[in-house]
Amino acid sequence: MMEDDDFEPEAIKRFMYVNRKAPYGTIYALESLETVLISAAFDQDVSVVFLDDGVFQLTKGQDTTGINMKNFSPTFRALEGYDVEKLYFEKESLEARGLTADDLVVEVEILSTDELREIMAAQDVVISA
Amino acid sequence: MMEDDDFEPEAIKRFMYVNRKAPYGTIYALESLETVLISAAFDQDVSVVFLDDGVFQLTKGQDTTGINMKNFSPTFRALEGYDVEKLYFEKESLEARGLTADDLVVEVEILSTDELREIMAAQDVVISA
Amino acid sequence: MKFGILVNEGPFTHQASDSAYQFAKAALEKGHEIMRVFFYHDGVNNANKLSEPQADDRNLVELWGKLGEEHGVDLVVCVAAALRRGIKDDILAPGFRISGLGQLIEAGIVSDRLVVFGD
Amino acid sequence: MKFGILVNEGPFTHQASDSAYQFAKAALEKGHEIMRVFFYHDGVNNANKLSEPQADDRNLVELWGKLGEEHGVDLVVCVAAALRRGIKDDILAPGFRISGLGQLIEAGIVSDRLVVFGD
Amino acid sequence: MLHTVNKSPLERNTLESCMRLAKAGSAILLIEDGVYGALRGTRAADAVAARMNDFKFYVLGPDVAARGLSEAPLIDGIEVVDYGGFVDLVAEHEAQQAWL
Amino acid sequence: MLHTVNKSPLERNTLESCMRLAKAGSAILLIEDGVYGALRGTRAADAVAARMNDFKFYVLGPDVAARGLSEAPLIDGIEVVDYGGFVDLVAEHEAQQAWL
Repeated sequence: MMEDDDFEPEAIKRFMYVNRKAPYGTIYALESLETVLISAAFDQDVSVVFLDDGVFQLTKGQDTTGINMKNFSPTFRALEGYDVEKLYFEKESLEARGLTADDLVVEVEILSTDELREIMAAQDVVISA
Repeated sequence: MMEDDDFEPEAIKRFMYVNRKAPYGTIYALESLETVLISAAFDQDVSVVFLDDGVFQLTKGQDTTGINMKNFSPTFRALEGYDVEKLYFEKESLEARGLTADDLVVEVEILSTDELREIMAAQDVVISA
Repeated sequence: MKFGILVNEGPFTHQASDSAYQFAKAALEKGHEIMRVFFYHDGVNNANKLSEPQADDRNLVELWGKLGEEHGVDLVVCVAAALRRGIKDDILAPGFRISGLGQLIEAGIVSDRLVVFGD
Repeated sequence: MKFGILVNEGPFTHQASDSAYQFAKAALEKGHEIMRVFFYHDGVNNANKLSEPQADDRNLVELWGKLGEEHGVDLVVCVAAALRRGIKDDILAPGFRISGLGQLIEAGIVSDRLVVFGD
Repeated sequence: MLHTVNKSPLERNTLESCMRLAKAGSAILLIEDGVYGALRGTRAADAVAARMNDFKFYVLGPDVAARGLSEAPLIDGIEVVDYGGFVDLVAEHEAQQAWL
Repeated sequence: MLHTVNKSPLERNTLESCMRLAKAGSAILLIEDGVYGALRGTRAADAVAARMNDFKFYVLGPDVAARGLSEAPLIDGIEVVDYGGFVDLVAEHEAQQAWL
């Protein structure tokens, strides 16, 4: 996958994946997660942010049998095994949606808008969908 | 186009096309207009509604050369020739966007939310995009 | 009752095609008739026979095609929208046909209800 | 400077592909390098060679292909997203190649800036 | 008229516009990402709760379940239907308007 | 950071979220349907005008012209750029974040 002559494995960059969209209504949540899984193989500094309706991606108890789509929420639990450990949620987004940490399938870091703002500003590559 | 056995040409229905989306950012405005043009051939009772960001579809002075897309706003002026004469704008949507009738490429009927609500409720077929 | 259905989005990216399919299936189970499903805008992508979802995912192109064949549902892809997006006879899935926008208007006239699914 | 570009939407339906193309053209005119354009989500539809817009409309599939050939821009279509949506070698336009998501990550690593266009 | 809304009211103005322009007595069915509008306790809930006397609200159960909200509290008076119920609603009303 | 916003603030929460999470001193470039956020006199204008000291706002001229807004009054202090200016902005900032 790394045929480019200019590729320098020692240059570690901060990659941030930003999720602002709800699951199932559109495919962005699922395909963005596929990117995160692949990125784990590249030894970069990866973080994944959930804000706005993106926080709905990790709600517990998703049952998609009635809509005949694949439930991909369990995959978030597998991220740790890929060494993707930095999952950030914006507190304000959760609160606006009546959600708390207890409603989510994995333990995540819940940050204030101020804290998240600093982290987002320090990224080298921001991939949103 | 009317091969269906059940087709009864005498049954005139009220068709309403609802435009809530801005032009160029997405194709819905253009392709919806194509539907309106075709519908004119079917001798139904056709009206076209513009509300929310849909009111931006008819702004004067659109110049798309810089984005290399087709400027379709002149086509709205041709609608009258197709006997599509009922173009309704919601006053509240225009005002929220700082627009007045003078900013639009054709003369349209500007209705209050209350007036538009009554017209919308009386439709047989509502096509939105 | 006789339904017509309009699908404005392609498979996968938006749920519109899924919702329309589930609606159509439920309507047929209740004994209603689906006289036509018209695919417009990106909806024309529902007719791309090359679509190959992962094994554990639903295949909307096939599902629509089967529904059409088993229940005599007329699956019409808009020719103008399809040309733009490169959906042509070469890759048209079984059960679909390509025709003009007049088929949508006709569905609105002939059916008791036209139900719209989009983004 | 070396740019990578990510295009998340297909041609026509959203302006994303147009904006990305205009950006790429302007960047090349200013002497920058576009090392890769990666097409993800519905962006894979930009590589459908059957696309046939009206005569007075822009043909984004051709425009991208030419840009790739004239300026050595690597046009990569995501294989997973493409399979789902039925974009395969049979209908792949000249100038594009199909490959994995790793090519997007690599573009992020190797380029000085990754610029994202979507809906 | 049966109005269907498929967008989250926390992201877009779709439900707001629907409630502004729907005639009192109309039915509003929340589907796809629109089901978030049925949740109690969100920033959008008050606007829906305030119109419970004007409209009959429905929400599509399979979309609620998919999003992990089967046990989440819904706004009082919103009725859950399945796809068959969706079909019935279309049949019972003279037309459908999709707010996209 | 260069933030790009391509959605109308009259339809979605995208620009609002961008302004909530962008760090003071960031640049915000309005493109595609995002250019409506640069208009004076809309219901969304005050929220943008209130942040002129925190951010440097730009708007993409070709998108403004396409939408018939070349002569419409823009919020004071917003700078119009072309695609070449867009490229310069990307080059001048360490990264781009697209708010979609």
